[in-house]
Amino acid sequence: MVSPVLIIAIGLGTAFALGLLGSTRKTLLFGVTLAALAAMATISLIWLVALATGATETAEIHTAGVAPPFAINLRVGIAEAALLATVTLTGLLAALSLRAQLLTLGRGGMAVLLVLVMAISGLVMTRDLFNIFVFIELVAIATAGLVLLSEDTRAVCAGFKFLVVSQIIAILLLVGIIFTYHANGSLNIDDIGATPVAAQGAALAMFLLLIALVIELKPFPANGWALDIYTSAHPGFSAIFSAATGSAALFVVDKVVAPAGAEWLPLLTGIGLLSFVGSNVVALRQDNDRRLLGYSSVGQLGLVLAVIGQRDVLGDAYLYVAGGLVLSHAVAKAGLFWMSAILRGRKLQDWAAIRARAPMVLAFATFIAMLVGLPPFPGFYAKWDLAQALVAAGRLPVLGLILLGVLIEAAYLFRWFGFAIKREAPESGLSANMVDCGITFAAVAGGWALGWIWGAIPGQHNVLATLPVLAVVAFIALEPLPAKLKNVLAIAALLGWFALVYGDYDPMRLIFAVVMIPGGAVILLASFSETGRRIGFYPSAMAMYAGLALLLEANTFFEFFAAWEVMTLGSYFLILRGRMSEPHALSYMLFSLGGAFALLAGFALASGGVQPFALDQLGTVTAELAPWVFVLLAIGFMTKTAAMGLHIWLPGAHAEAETDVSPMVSGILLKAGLFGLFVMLMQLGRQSLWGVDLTVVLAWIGAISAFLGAVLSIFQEDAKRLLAYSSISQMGYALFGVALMNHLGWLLAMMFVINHYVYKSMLFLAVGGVYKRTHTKLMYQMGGLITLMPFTFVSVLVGIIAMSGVPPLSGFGGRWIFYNAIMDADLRLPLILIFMAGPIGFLYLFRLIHTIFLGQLKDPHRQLKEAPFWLVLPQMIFAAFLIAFAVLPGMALQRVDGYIGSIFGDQPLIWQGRAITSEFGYWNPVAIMVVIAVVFVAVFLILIAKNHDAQKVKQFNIVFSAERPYRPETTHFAWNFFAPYRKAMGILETPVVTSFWGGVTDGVNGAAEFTRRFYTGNGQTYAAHVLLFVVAVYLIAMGGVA
Amino acid sequence: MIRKVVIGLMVALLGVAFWTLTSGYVPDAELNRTAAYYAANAESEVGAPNIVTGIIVTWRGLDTLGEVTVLFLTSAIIALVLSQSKTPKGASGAGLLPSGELLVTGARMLAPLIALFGAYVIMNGHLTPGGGFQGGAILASGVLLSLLAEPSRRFGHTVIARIESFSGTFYVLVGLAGMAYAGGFLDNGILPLGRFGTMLSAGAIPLISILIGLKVGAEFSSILESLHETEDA
Amino acid sequence: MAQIALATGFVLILAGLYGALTNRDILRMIVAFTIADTGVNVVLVAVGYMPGRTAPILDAAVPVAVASQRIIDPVPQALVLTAIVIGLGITALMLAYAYRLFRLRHSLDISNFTELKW
Amino acid sequence: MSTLMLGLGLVIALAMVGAAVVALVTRSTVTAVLAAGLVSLFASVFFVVLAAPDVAMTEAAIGSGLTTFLFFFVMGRIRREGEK
Repeated sequence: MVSPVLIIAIGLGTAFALGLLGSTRKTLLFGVTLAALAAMATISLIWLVALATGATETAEIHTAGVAPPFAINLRVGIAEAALLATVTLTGLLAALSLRAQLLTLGRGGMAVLLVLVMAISGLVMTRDLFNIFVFIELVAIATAGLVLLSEDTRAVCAGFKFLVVSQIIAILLLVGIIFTYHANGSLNIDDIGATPVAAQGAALAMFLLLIALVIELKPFPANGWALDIYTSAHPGFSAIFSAATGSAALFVVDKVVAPAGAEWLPLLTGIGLLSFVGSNVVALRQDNDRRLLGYSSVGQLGLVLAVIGQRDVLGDAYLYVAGGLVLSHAVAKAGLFWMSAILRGRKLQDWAAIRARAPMVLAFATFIAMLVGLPPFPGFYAKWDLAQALVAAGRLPVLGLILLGVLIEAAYLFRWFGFAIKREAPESGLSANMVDCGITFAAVAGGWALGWIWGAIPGQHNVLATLPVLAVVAFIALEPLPAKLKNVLAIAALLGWFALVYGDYDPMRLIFAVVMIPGGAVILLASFSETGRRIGFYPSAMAMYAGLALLLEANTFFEFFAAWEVMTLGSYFLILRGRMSEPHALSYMLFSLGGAFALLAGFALASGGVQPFALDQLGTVTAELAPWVFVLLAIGFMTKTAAMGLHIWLPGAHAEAETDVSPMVSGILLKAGLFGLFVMLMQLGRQSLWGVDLTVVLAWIGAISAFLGAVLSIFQEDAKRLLAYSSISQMGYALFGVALMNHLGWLLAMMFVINHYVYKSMLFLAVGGVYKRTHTKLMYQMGGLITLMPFTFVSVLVGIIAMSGVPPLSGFGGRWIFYNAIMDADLRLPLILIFMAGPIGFLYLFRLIHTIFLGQLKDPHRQLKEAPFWLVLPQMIFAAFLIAFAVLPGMALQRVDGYIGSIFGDQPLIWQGRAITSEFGYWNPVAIMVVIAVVFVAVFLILIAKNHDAQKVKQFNIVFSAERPYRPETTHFAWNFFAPYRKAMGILETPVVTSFWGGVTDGVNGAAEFTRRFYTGNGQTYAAHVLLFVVAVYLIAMGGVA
Repeated sequence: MIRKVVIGLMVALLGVAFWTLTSGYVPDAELNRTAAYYAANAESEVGAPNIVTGIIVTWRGLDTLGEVTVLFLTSAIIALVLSQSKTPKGASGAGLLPSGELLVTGARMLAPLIALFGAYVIMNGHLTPGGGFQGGAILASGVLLSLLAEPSRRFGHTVIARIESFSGTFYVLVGLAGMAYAGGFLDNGILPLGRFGTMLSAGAIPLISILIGLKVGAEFSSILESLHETEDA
Repeated sequence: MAQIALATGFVLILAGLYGALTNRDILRMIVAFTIADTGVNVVLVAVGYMPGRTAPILDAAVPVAVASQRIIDPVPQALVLTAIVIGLGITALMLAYAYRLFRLRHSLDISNFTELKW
Repeated sequence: MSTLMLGLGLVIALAMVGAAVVALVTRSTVTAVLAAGLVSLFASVFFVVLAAPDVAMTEAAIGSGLTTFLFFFVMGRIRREGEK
């Protein structure tokens, strides 16, 4: 094994020796520089591999042939080796990124870069306090030098501001070091830790030392100086500044705080949390990409600092958590900075230029997912373990603040991603070349590799190693294939997976599985209507299905949560594909993440830090915690089912999605929330908090959702929006059923799982088909399509009959069970709401068929054809199924009924032949079908007989009698169709919830705008901020520590 | 004004912290364990009577290597900073001292003496106060003097750069030799310790001192020249 | 003695910091920082000082055998040497920056260099 | 420790603080630089008193000597630049 000292020696020796090579042969100089960096990286990697595989022990390297504390010593353990590898590799890639500048400036610039990488490596390895100071100064000076490589003249100002603050740090650091030395008689970190100190002033000295090191981490708000560097420096260098310097500075804090003692940890936690949340809030208002990355970097450093503050409770998981966060941050941030070198524009919107290049989009998505901590990246595993440890230690506020910070960070990162996908791409916004792209993709590869490694560590569940997720990766690789071929493969994959697993499921899971997996395959039939390659669709869709598949497979909390996040990520990308869906996809993501965090907290609370924790142990939670677990999980699941109050993401997300995506996210994805509720209630049962039965609360929320969803739906002019609101209403029914906590209620909910999937998918496909032909979703622009699109008409007709719950279709079965269920329950008041939702539902459904298919055909639509075959086919399958299900509900429900019976220990329904009997009456679907069919045929015949009495009317024979109408839509009789009801029910339409969430958004943005005024740009003011920060922390800390 | 008051207040609060340190400060009665070790082993381990030199060259040699690197960085960066901007033509120098005949002659006479003195300080660094830094600074002041005296005369950039690179590289190599032939990186034991208290003793310390002196002198000279130069660098 | 030196050093540090944060002229800021640096050096040396002892140089007057009773702590002195040189490096760098900034705007007022903000 | 040494230390300390105050309050930058150099010079004397001859040599050569000249060189450059 080569000695790690060689990393320092090679870096330094090469930097010095460059002068011997002459200054004219710049290519040679650059080659030597790269070779040296590569050698340093190789040594680091050799050590990393050796330490990770256990081939070697942690190395203690003595200099001067004397043991510490009398001479400086270095250490290389697994953490050091990982950081060294990060630092040197970042340096190597950054040198490539900076190649143009380095070649222009010659050996000076290259030497500075080499020394910088050497110094950061030294900072990682050294165990001596004063040596830390020397390396910090080297890093600071080299930073001030490399900042000048930027073409941006503002970088000069930034460099000076940086130097001013470096001076202050140096002063504090030196005073701290010398008094620590005085108190301990040693400069060696381990030695200081080993000897107990009683000397006066030791705590204060330690404070000065720590605060100086913390300021190196650019804590909010004393960090204006660092942000200017991010903004103005060359991105190749910013990558080092963020990824390498930042990580090393964190490690130094970690090193020093170990001997300093646990009493300093709360202080670090506080500073870290303030920095994390504060920086992220300010970042919300940024529109310069690099400055935004700067704020994000600063925030991430704060997060890890807060994690360092938790080392006392993290125990063995400390390295895993902190390392996962640090490496995710380093790789993602370096990658994003290198990407920004490829982009010409500096506005966030200018990143739309990457849209034309699918690999770039993949890279961007990878980096963002890494930063936010989504699977399969290390940050995700780290977040999970961190949450477990924090909850186990009772540090809920810390967890809460961290999750809040992550949510805010997700807000601006995903908004940015939305810009990249949806905004207008600037002309020639990319200056892509092989090298810059290569560097970026090296970071992408690093990110995925880290994801694999973090999952593969013993005791973890490797998300990447599961079959569904591997399928997603395969679909990423298959992107160049034509869409039709990929569609065949996707359907095959879904059906194959179902064939593999269906035997293992209990009847309830099986129902969900059928809806989600083969159900998804049926909807995918509609995707055959798409042509071209449809880049991005299949990986996203398969990620969503993979998440759903894994959700059903999940046995432990972790598996469940990982599946949940995979599903969320995939569905976000799917929704974002819609033409106008940018804001809606963002709000979907934020609500989903917020809900997921509620789940995370709930799971952590339930398991109390014990891992792995099986899902069916949920029932063993202590009575004290159970209601809180119930609340958190319920909130998480209800965000997915879009219960009233948490619903505002749904209408836009579902309505603006693509034709074949709407049924997926509506018909299938919403069921994931229901599945979660089932799992939860099955284990936890009824819980009450402060004397309130929580299931009753759920029932109320369900009833209100059912009612208000329906009310909002009737006033929609956009057909897809109408269906979206209807989904809220329908999920409300299901939620109500589940919350009844009795046999029939659950059966009702199961019925809704099936029914809602079928008719909502069908209706969305039908409306999507109409949209494809008419290019509008606004109902008042349509009419009379019945003759042109008869198949679509049939499916809408069948759909609304099924949905409105009138006989003979399966919706009636739902109603029938439903009425039985509520007779069993003792909730009378929400019943009224639920009852009223029924007729209101009929109002909006009526509009759907009446406005689109009946009435006058519009002029632009005269040449329309039926919807494409591939859109009609699944609709016909659904229609056939609905009729069959109406006749024979037993085929699916009887087994579930038995299963639910085994849970509740009763059997209120008696299945006899074709008829079902309850204590309140009986239902014979076949008989009803026959009766209805007879009545229908009779009425139909009468109508045909009287048809000759009807008179044809020209379309515009009355409307244009006077002047030209100012707003053309007002001339359509169906516009604002339910205006009379508005008078009565308009008050229910007041967007209270939307205003509330809007207020939250405005408030946070206002805070961001206010806070960022703090950054005046004056270097002296920034220095004053630093001093103010030190003094403020001093006053706080001396109150707590000394 | 408010700004000054606020900053004054903050500085005063920091002063309170410092006051705590001062008022609670008790000088050690005995050398602490680190210092005691150095005192006891200066002869046997590094062979240098000047313990400070022994510490900076050997025991804390990594610091010193870093410190030399700080100067190297600074001079490289200053050259970069100034090479990006063209210097105006015109009178040069600080303009404080007239570069008269007397000064020129004096400088020419003094320069060798200063160089000799610098060499002495460097070579005796392990015996008496002084060493590589101090000697290097003295060497640089010789360069400074001749810059002041003869602003138009320019030292060969290449010569300084060569000295700078050579001494730096060699320093690192000596350090590596310590790893190969003695106890570790920068161990001075690669050469025999010799007789305690003589010029050629203390192992590689004199050698390293020379390298440090050359390096520091070259870096300082190059910084001074960069900042002083009248023409474009 | 050590207390005097400590107090002096701290006063210099505080004075330097105050000057650096209130003086808007960039050159004067740098001057103030050099004063603060000097203060730090004084503090460092003061911490190693022990009354009634001699410099850490072994010679006829201070043989090795009694060295640990006679000399003061050499470590802070070694640190200060390093700190002084590093301080000079940073000062030189700041001066070079000051020159660049002056070329940029023909001004040395720090409040004129604020186009990067928010 | 002799009272003489203590007195000497006190005088040097006061001189340093005095020079520092001059450096901070004076209007002329040249004076400020010279005063700062003086602070360093006094410091190096102080180091001798504190039994740190190595440090004293370094402070004198680097802190008060070279640094001061660096200032003057840069100020000269800036002045010429300003005259342009």
